[in-house]
Amino acid sequence: MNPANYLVLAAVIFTIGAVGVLVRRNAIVVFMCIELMLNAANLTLVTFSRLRGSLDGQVIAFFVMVVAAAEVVVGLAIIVTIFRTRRSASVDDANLLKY
Amino acid sequence: MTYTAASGLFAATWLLLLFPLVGAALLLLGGKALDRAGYQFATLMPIASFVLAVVLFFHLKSQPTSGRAVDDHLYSWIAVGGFHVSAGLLLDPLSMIFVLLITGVGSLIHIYSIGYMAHDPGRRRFFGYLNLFVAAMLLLVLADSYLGLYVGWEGVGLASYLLIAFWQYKPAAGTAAKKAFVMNRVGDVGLSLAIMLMFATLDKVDYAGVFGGVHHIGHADLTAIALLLLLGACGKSGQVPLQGWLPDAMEGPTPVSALIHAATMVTAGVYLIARSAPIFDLAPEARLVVTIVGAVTLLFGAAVGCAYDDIKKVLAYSTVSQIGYMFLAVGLGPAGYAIAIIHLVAHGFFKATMFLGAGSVMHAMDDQVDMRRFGGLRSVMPVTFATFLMGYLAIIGFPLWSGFWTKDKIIEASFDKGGTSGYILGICALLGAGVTAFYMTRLMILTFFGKRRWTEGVHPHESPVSMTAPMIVLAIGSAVGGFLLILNGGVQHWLTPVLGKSAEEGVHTVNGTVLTIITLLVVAGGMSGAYVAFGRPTVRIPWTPPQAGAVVTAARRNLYGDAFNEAVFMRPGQYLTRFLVFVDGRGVDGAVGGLAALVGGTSGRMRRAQNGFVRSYALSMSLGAVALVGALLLVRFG
Amino acid sequence: MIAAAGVAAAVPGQITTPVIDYRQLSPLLIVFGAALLGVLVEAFAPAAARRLTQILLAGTGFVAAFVMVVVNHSFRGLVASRAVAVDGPALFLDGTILLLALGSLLLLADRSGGNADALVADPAALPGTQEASALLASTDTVTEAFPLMSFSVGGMMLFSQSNSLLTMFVALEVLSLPLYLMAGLARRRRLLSQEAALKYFLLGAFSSAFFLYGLAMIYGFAGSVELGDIFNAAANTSKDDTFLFLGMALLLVGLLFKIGAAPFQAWTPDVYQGSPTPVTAFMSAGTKVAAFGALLRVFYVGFGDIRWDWRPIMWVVSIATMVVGAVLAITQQDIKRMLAYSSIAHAGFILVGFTATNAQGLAGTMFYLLTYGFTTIGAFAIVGLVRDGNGEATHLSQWAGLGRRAPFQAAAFAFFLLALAGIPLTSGFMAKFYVFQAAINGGAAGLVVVGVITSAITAFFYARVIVLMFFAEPVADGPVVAEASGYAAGAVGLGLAVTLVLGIVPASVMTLAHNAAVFVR
Amino acid sequence: MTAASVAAVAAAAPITHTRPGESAVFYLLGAVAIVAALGVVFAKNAVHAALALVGVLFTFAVFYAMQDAPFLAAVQIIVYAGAILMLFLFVLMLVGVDSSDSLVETLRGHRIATGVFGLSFVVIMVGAIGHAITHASAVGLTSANAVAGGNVQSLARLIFTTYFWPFEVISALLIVAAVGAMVLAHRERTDRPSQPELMRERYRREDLVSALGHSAPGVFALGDSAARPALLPGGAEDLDSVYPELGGSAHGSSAPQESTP
Repeated sequence: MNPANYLVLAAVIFTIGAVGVLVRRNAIVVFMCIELMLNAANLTLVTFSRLRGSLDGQVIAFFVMVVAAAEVVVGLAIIVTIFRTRRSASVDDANLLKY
Repeated sequence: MTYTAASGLFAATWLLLLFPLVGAALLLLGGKALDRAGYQFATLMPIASFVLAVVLFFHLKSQPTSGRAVDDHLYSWIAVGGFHVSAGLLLDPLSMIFVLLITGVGSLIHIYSIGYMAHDPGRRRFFGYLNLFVAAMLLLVLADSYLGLYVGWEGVGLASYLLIAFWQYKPAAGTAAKKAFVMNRVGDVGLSLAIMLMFATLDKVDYAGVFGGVHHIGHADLTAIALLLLLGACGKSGQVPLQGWLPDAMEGPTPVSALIHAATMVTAGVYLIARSAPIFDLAPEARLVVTIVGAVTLLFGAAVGCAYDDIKKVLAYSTVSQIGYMFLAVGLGPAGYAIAIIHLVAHGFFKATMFLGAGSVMHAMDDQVDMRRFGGLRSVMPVTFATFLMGYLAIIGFPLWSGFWTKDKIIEASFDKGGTSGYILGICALLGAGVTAFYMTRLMILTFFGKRRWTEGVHPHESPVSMTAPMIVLAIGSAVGGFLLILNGGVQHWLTPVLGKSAEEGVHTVNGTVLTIITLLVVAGGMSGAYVAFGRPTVRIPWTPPQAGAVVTAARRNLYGDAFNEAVFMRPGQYLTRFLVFVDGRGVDGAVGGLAALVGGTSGRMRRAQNGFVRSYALSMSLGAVALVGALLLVRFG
Repeated sequence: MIAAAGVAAAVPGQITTPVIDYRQLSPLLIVFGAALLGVLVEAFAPAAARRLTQILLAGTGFVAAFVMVVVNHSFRGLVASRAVAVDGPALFLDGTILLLALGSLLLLADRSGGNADALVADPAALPGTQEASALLASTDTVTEAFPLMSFSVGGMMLFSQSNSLLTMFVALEVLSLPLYLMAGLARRRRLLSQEAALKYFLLGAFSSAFFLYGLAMIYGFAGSVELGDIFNAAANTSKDDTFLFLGMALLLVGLLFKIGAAPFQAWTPDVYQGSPTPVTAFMSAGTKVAAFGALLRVFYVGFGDIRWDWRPIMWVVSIATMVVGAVLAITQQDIKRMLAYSSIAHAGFILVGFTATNAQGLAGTMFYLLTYGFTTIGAFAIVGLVRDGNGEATHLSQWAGLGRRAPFQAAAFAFFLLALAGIPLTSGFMAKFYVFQAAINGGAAGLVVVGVITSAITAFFYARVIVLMFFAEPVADGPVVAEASGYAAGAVGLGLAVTLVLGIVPASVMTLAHNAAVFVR
Repeated sequence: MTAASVAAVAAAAPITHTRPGESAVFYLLGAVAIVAALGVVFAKNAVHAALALVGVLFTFAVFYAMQDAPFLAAVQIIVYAGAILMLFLFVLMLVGVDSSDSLVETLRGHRIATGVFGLSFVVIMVGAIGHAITHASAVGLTSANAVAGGNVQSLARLIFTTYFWPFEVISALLIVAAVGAMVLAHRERTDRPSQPELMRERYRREDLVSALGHSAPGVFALGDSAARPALLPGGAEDLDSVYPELGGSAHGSSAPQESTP
């Protein structure tokens, strides 16, 4: 197997995540799909790290995990707030702002 | 090309601008405290500028011819790397004439407005805007670079916009202001692109640099610059196809119509082309376009002027038409620049006279503008009548009045252009003179002669002195101005350093005397046509304009003897006029309106895409991402 | 540099401490330090004293950081293990961001027309309940917003001066997360505000995922995420550069999202409308500067050698952005939304300068960002003052006849609109002229034509608002214009002063931008 | 890249093919990962989606381990699956597990456009990546890891030298996250009345005054406790005001009361 095949897998997962963002309505699931995309990017980084023989990719992936953690905290806080107000976590329900 | 640096008295050139600017700032920012006395102060400002301008004029005149272009450098406006524009003022014979005209006529109109706006609650604001306008207009003509000119250009646009919409309670005023704004923006696009193009080709936008480097610009670029400048000029001067806003702009107070839409701002386009003479000299194709625009506009304006009953609208179309004459003249190149400027100055006088006269009439008639409801005002308002008469005789080119000296020159120069185009242009100009005589005579007859057709409860009276005095001054100007201007070829010689030597007294295509006689005959024809149609004692002017059917009925009843006349001359003329009015209203406005509607409609439709759903937004982003990736890969592998 | 430290420290397990250039990093350190102190203030200061302390702390931080930017003005180089670039554009944009942050801080602290500011008293209170309505008049406020803002400012500064894509990614998050939070803190219209926060967050996270994936691709291409290495790798044509192009496109998604360029502009109007007005001002001014700083740096430094490949794409993006912004603004009925679309159109105009890809374009872009930032802060300051019983009166119909109710405020707003329209004697004109000029010199005359035409269109809807304010009858129960407090008056005054001065005597600042327009690599 | 790393790269023989074991695991877990990712997207119940995400995270951890990234594999499981996903599940529970999505699409044309996007994006990306990696070979991390004596050590060295600045800045991010969660979720009750205020309020309400036919316990007493008897107008303690269970006297007052009937 070509060691770069991981990249193809990552691209597929990234696309699945992006599609998930577009089709799901539950904000939390949408957010999980974004996590899928971040993970796909991480897999790409780790693979490139191995292909290029430098550890920078792994370091970056590590940073991404920390960033993702912070983002999750903020994101979930926002989602919980809006859920408490609307009793709904559907992103489609939040469309007062338009046109 | 270089200009002498300003020293001595010339270093005070910037004060010309400062006076009205201070007035505007004080009145607009000063608040209610200045409601009482502010307007008097504001009136003093253009007068101060005028006095200074006269002093500067004589000082300039005392200089040797080569030293008559003085550059008053103010400060370094933009200076980065290879990008230098200085803010400066250029006082030369051309700008001097404009400064005198603007401050002179401007002062008179300020004085007139004291009476006219005496009871308006927004008087302070009005005078503030007037001052602002004068300042911007002075900057327009005094700037020493295209960028500075552009600043003034936008400034007068803004001031004119504020003044047109001044009577905010009139919905038409708002619409007219908006229309003026939009059409002017179309012109501004042309001007700003022209400036950008100059910079791109020459790295300079100041007059000295641009005119010094025109020879290095490729012909195509030069023509493009000239045509873009023309587009700008058309927008500001109400030339076809951007003429639509000017008649509508009459919704503003009458002094505004006089100041902006007759005497000064609308001539900015002529100034722009004359100022850009070195560019146009090298772009004959562009000049041809200028003449065509001028000829079409002069006929168009004159023809449409025959159709309206609104006294200010008629005067507005006559303005469009007269500026068409000036465009025609400047389009002729060195032969015509000076003539155009002379006509411009003369026009400033007589058109201001007539607008102020119209304002005086409206003032007396409770703001009535329909000429069908005037009539017989001659005896009630003798001063207004007398001054208006001066303006009238001037515009139709009655012998010895100013139009006679200036308009004839343009007709002559058009024929002198030579070739078929010369004949076509000349005949157009000649025809225009006849139509002008027709509609202006009609206006005179309907307003001042005949029976009184006033609406109930109107008691016309002569206007106060503050209004009549400026009218008298201007009327004198209209009467003798033309002659003074061409006396000894004074203005032409004066302008030669700026505009080049005009082909004076060369070989004429048509003998001068013969042409004068022909012109007079055409004018007389127009006058008598109007008399026959409206002036004879038997003619009854109905309150409502006759419809197509009504014309026939009216003709059956009153005009049996003129059946031939009507069939041959009146009816086709009426149809043509009606067609042109249609084109003016639906065609051009329709095009502009249609464009606006198209943009608006697109906007309304595109707006629906902003549907408030986060997932739709994410979808558009995703598709954008695909497009970006695809496009870049295409660049890479394509 | 991957193994640089390793070579130096021969003994495994030992690390040579990296050099920390405190002086060059001091603006960032000061701003982050102020933010940290702000968090401590939240924890330990008594409730009554917090607000003023926070304002002073943040303000002092911004001023001190600005002073340090000025002190460092002549420094050029890469610091913090080459993670941060300190060069002309970085210093210029840092200074701009700090000044804009100061203006936004004034708005955030503003309590015109009462004791309540624009931020909610208790974000957790349920909208619509009695408690929430009782809180409307409360003098309480989310004082945490001030440290959050400082964090965001730090992120913005770092975003525009990151020399490595990783630093840029972290900075992107540092600048964004506080903004997501702050978008949801409006005192009134809580539902709209929360919705804005949710939308901004989801779309922002979505776009940063693209950015990250792009980063990964670039890393795969160059083996490093440092811009200089990327430049070298891109210049070395023997490599297969598929990953470079993939990465460039994906990075663009993230950057253009932050800028608000089409087709990634959809969030802008919704978020601008829903957020508290001071926050809207802050994000429209600050984020734009930071995001353009980052875009310029990545594309001029990292991808500078292959500019002929990405330029055509940026042409299209720029045109689309100008057209979408200008055309859609025409039919807007809400003043904040209209300003949002106007900000999209301006993003397009700035992209014209960016697409010029010459030094003049760089300088023009920086100058434009400065002028636009101050004008927009001033405009939003006025928007925040116009109120009715339900808070800010942002519907356009309510602005009818405002010129008679509040002549000065209306005149100031009109002036800002004229500046946005690019009328001469305002900074907006000079800025537009500068970038368009650069674009013509850079061979993008077509863009300029579109730019001039679209700015004529934009002038139309700005004029519409002016007409409405001055030439329309006031509505019967129209909004009142709150008496501006010192803070709001300061913000408006700052906006007016900069807009006017840079319109009349722009030379000095232009020269500053011109001299600063060189990146270090 | 510096000379040192270039040298290191040159030293190691490039890997053009993975070991057969790795290939097998890759194809197996790759399929699992895709299925699980699809599960995240299409599971009707949000909790199922979360569990599917756990599956993806675990397969990724294995991939990291296989690609010489043992540290990341551990972090992936501990931080991602352990902490981040728990946060997700926690919020899901808070929001209500039963709030499952309806799978009917309400936006017109959305699903088709999404399909177009998904297909075109995956085709372009996979196509481009496939094109680029046809002849890819991996340098491998043996030499890079060896620099500081192991994967974790080398990572640490990088983090604390080359990447120290983003590392520092990330602390700001974590603080923002903590502050943000507090701002949105924490309710500070600054308006809660104090104990004495409550007591005064209680006494002001007349019905309480006579609840026992006496002053309420604690009222006018020397302390707030219900066990301290009220004071009579003369200053003596009114033992009847305290419940017997708390040490007061039984019913039947010994002293006349002035309280209103």
